[in-house]
Amino acid sequence: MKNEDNTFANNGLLPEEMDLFCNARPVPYEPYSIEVVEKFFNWMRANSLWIMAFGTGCGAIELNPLMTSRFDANRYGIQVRPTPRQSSVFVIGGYSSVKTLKRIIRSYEQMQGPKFVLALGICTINGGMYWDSYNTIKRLDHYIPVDVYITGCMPRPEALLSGFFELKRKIKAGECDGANRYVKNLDWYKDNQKRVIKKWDMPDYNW
Amino acid sequence: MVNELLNPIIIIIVALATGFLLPIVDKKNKSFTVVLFFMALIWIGLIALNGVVNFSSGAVAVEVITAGISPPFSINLQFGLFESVIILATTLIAIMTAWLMLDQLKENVSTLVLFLIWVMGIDGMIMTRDIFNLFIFIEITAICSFVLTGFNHNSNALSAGFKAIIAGTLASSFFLLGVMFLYYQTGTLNIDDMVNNQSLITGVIGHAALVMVLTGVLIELKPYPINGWALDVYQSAPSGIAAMMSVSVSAAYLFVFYKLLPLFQAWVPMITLIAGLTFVVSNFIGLKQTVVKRLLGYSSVAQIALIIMAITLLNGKVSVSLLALITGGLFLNHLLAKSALFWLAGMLNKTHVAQWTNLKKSPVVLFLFGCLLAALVGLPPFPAFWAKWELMMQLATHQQHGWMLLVLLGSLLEAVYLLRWFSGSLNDVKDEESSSPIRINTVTLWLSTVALFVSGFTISHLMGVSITPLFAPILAALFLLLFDELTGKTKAGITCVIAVFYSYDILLHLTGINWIFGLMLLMGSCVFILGSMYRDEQRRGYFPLLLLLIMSLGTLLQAKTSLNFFYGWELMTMSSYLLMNCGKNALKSSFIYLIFSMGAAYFILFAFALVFAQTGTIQLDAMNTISQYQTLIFACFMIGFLIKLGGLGFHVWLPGVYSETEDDYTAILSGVVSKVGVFGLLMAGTHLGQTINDEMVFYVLGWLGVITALLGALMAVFQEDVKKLLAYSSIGQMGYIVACFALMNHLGWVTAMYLSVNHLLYKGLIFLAIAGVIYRTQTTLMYKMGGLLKNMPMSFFSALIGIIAISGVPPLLGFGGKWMLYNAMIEKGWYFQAGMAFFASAIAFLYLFRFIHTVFLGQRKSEHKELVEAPFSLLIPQVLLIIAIMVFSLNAKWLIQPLSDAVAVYYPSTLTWTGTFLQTSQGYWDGYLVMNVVTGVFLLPLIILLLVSTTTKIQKVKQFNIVYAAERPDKPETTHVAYNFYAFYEKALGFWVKPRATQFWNSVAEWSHTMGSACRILYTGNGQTYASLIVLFFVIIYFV
Amino acid sequence: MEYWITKIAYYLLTVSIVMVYGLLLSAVIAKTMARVQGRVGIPLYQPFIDIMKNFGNRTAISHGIMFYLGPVFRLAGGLGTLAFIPVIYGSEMFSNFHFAGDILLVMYFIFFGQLGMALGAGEGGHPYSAIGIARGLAQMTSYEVPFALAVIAVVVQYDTASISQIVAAQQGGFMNWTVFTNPFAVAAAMLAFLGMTGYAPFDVVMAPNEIPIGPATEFHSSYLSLMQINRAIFAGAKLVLFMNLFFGGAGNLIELVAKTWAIYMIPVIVGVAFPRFRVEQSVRFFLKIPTLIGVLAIFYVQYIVLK
Amino acid sequence: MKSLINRLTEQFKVSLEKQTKSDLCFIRVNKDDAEQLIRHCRDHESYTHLSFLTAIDRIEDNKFTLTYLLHNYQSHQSLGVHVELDRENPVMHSLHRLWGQMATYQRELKEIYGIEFPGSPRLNDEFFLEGWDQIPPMRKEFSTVEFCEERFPIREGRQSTDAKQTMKVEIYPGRGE
Repeated sequence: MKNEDNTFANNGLLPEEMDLFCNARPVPYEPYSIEVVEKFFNWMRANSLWIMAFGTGCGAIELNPLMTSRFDANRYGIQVRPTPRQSSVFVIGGYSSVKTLKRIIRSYEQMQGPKFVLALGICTINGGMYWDSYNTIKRLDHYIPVDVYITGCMPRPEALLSGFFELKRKIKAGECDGANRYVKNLDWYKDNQKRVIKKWDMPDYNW
Repeated sequence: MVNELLNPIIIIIVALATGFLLPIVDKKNKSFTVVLFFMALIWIGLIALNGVVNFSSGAVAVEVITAGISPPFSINLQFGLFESVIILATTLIAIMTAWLMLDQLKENVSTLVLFLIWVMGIDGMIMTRDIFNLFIFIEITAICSFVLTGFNHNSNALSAGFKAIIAGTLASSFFLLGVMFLYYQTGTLNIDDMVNNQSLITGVIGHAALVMVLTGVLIELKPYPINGWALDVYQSAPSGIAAMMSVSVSAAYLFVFYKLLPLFQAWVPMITLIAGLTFVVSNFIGLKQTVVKRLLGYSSVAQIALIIMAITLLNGKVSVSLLALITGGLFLNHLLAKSALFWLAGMLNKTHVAQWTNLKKSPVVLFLFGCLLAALVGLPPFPAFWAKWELMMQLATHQQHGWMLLVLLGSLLEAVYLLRWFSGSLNDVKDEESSSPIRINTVTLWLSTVALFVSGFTISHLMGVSITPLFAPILAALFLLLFDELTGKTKAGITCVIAVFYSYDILLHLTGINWIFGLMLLMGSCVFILGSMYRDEQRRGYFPLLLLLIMSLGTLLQAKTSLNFFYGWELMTMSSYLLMNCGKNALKSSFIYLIFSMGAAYFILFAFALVFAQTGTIQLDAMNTISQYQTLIFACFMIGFLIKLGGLGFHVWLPGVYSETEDDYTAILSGVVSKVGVFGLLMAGTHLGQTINDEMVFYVLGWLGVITALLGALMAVFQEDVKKLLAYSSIGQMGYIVACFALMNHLGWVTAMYLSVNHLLYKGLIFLAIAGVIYRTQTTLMYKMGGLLKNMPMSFFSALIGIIAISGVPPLLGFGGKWMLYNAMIEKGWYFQAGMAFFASAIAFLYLFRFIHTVFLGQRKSEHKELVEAPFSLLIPQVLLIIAIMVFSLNAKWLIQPLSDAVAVYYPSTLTWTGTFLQTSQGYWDGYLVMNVVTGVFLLPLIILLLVSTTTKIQKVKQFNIVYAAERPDKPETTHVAYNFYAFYEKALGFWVKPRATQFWNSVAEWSHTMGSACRILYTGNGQTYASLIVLFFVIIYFV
Repeated sequence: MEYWITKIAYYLLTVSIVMVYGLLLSAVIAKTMARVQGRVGIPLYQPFIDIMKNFGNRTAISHGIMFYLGPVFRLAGGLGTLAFIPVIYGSEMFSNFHFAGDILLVMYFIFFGQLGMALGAGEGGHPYSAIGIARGLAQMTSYEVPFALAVIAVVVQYDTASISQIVAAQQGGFMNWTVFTNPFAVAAAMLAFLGMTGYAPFDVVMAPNEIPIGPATEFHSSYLSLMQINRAIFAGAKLVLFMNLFFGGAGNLIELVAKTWAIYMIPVIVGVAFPRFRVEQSVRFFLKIPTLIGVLAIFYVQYIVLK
Repeated sequence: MKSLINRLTEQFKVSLEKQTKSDLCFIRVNKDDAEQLIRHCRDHESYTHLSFLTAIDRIEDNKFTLTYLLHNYQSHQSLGVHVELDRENPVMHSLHRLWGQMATYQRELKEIYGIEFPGSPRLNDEFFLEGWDQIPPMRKEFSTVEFCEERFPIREGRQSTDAKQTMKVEIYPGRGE
């Protein structure tokens, strides 16, 4: 999995594709050295939650009412961005099949840190009603770090909102270091991912 | 004794005596026969040569009357300058023909005898002053012709000979009958006496007599429609014989016609008409020809008709020497070139035009072939060029405008089929038969070609033009041709050095606008030649031609007379055409270029002739004294120069040429050669602009300019081929220049020149950059490139600077052009034109982005992974150009001030400078300050970003690390957006750019060919038809 | 030297004001639209937070030098455009560097940022970036036509291309504003403005549903912040330009705010009322009625105003 | 419907399996006659529409049953054609020439049941599974629970309750049965 110079071997790629993908290993980022600054930025991160617009499961349907007049998540600084590069929150909308997991990993890795994951529904916790499905993963946190779980099948938008509040609280408190956890334990995560994703035709880390 | 031996009568005697001797000698010693035969011919030649030498130094013509008896019972000859020259020429042709055909001729001694007698008959026709003698000689010549036509017993030739006999018999019958009647009325057979006693030729008999004689002579001169038999002869006779028929026999008949012309004064208009008809129709039919010798036949017929036209139109109106110059020039040209082409056709033994391919394999043959065709088409420095020029001048002086147009139309048509032949011969066809090198005896061709050069030189000398600037380019090119064996890089170096010295020399002698253009064009070329070193190939012929091109630009810039200007123009056209053919697939498009350029040249020639008619001088400075037809003249100039520029409607040649020629040459073509059109516009403008009161022509030109700009830009948007894109972009840029020129005020002209300089800099830069890219990627299709920034950063930088400059975005110099453009247009009151120009410049962003994105940005193809930066020698000129762009961007004054001063000679300046602050009547612009502000506002965010970046880890990623809707991209080819980039724009506005101009010109070509076919209907190949046509012809002449 | 330092200081001040104003404007618009929909909407400081948050992102990627410089070009375009426009009439402090060039300079400088951005996005290698830019440029070509005609009409009307002189000529009562002296020009320009702002129906460039926000797809973190700042400044600059050319300029900050606010409401109102055009539809749209109005404007100036 | 069956019986070796509704009946045909029969139905009996192709794993009989459901738009009747395949070596003639979309159904069956259709286009391309490395998942001998336990780590402490019991005991106590 690793090259000598601490880069990825990208074994999943064809030889002629090697040069098309970056094979560098990500490194964990440090918080700002001045605590006040870090706190200030954490406050801003908490108040500017940009959701990655990727409905990964049936729970994604609960995101739409969140933006309507009834719930108006906008007022909490929550808005949807169409590209992972610009988003900071990944809402996993419930069950995720192996196939979707691959896309989730790709998108998650393409998000820029600090990034947060909000897992929605019981399926992300222990498989829920899909506990014996041959193509649904059972524990999301084996594959990507999750900051907040919202249980239920399905959780209502109110539950989702309360999940966001919990996320905000954690961000402000500086507890949301999922991105760093992911990077630090990357090999473990990659092992888990590759164990279920048999057709790994992408680089080891999707920059 | 020597003088006795050189007496003209000896010609006849030698021929006859040898004729008798040959069969006798042949019995004894075969080889001696041949020697004797040639000795006789050479003797004749020497007599003629002696005559030429004597008479040109002022000796009186010799009158020979044999046997002391008065004509008609003796032979009455006159031997003067004309006669001796023509005899010399025909004899030389005869000697060379005989030499080439020797193998065939010497098989049978009677053929040799016939040939000799034939020559004697021709010479006799030329010399005799007795009309009955003339008949005899005509008969002798005709009989020999018939026999020689069919001497190799080919059935086609025999049938052609038979048709010729029918026609010849009819002709001589008419002639003899006419002579009879004339003798009856005048009591003399001497032509001079007959002319002097013209009053005696009266009544029906006199009329009939003259018509008969005239018909007899005309039939032999092969006018349309009674020349079907002649064409059959040309096609099927052995090519040497055909050559003789085409030039020597025709020469004799022409001279006969000239001698008899005083008798036919009443018919002169009709003869002119017939000749004119023949000239145009033959050339129309020539378009449809595919058989080489028949094609040459049509050309011969046309050339003879042209000479007849020149004689009939100008006889008595201009001095004899001038007439001799014109007709002589045309004739000599025809004689040398046509005979050599017939020989070549015979030696190569390729019947059809389509078989003439792969001549590149034999450079010498190609060179000779090209020279001969160029001579035939009337390109400099060959005699026909000078003769045609003088002909046009004289026709214009005598108000023969209709005939001028006719001559030009016919010449253009002739140029089309002759040059198509040439262009086809450059084709590389892979087949074994035609790809082997050609081994033929080129001595005679060399002689003809050298003779053509020399006679061209002589004629120009006789015309009194200054030789040095005109012939220096050709000599330099020929000189460089000697070093063709060296490597390409060395040759590029040599060329560059010569060009630099030459430019320096030229620039010392130029002032004003010419100096600016000199600096632009010559220095620009020198810079671009540096780029030519990037290729390893030897590139045979490329550099001499390049030098020729550059030096012809010098000729053009230096021109003080319209002749020099036109000469330079033609030379430039020719050399640029030949250079285009160094490209791989450029044949078709370069041919179109050549045809359009020929058309352009004829428009310019027409305009110059009209000017000459009014001023009586070819000095350019005198042009502003004209008082008539100013608008017409100006319009002709405009059309001529717009074709060169690629103005709307005339642009069809441009994209093809730009895309197919060698990549470094395209830079020269776009950067330099297209500016010549601008120079031409300014030339016309400076000399004629003041004389034109009617603003309409400028108004039209202005609209034409902005519409060109708009549609050029729009067409560029939809191209897949990068060089085509840039070509259309050039068309668009030229459109702005034309529009600015049409403003006809100070600011407009300054803008036009400023834009020209800009275009030279940035388009040259882009073309050089893309040349490197094409060199590395081996494709010109943009969708096959992409992401090359990583491999070729310097080329990218060049392209980037180029597109910023083109688009007119501040702070680079392009903005100055745009700014002045709008100011000038608003000042003039051309608001909508300004709006349209703005639209065009907005559209420019579309194609510029497409260009830089699809080539340098986006996804790189996997096969381009290993590419490296463009060759160093290609980068040097780019760096130079970038430096120039940067300097002029930083201080626009350095560029605008000299332009403004140069234009201020013609229009008072409306620009005011305060330091770097430039002001017009509406606007102001401080390029220096803008540059500083832009630098400032650029640095501000850059510093912010750099500072912020210090706290962030920025990972450099690869091309596929993109957000791709959570998928991974499949292949670079499918991820790179390039093909049909502006599909939606095409949906919106694509209907504006349907290829209407191309369709129009295609239909013109189609129509011309249909005309040709229609005219051909009369040529049934049936002797009876031909005979009845001749009779009909006679009847018509009789009653008209 | 001192003069230039003052000048630069004043300019930076103007930039800050315009930036804050532009960001507030976008927040207020969002808030207004939220209120219309019966929502509370974002807090007014939300745009500031978003920008700062993006600056505070701890990781970033770069596709190459042009990708890195793209946002810089973009912001330089906005800053430069503003730099050449006098913001407040008669004020030395808010006159910027308008003496460096006239309206033509501004019109062309508007392209500077777009070009740089296009290059940056191009190097990003994302197909949607290229498509977005192509769409934007295509739309740009056509809305520039009525705009150019309107500007030409104005230049002809006041016989000057200098923005400050155009403003000066409109002083002395609102009846002297171009909007009343040459309503056609203003109509054409305002229609063009709809295209320039990129709200519906002319929002195919960003089109989040089909080509995730087009050119900016790959940009994030600090790059995105710069672009967001530019969005504010550029919007401000364009508003000021339109105000100067057509609505008599502003004598003080309050007038500036009032007028630009009013101008900005036009595309916003149109934007909430209309669905999206396809590209070729919007290209054709501008070349029909708006261009015709532009032509009328020039005729109007030529034959009525100046006679 | 009856007459159709009669007509078909005259020409082919078919047997009526059952008629579930007035407009739906199922017939059985052996593997080699299936193509001819279906083609006949399509071309001469106006059964122009292929509703679906599916398979049933009858592990107890060691057979797969393919069901081609055809629909007649004129009479609005549906005809199910059953074909039985040997479970050990399930191979069926590819009918993609009859309907283009048949290839997709066959691809699906290949992936989830492992039924071969020689000659069918793109048969071995992945249909919806990516990188599946087990026996085809819809086969009855494939145990999903075992597979899940082996492949996917499951969070500790998960409880499963029998739905019937829960209903009875917790949600509706005292009702039912």
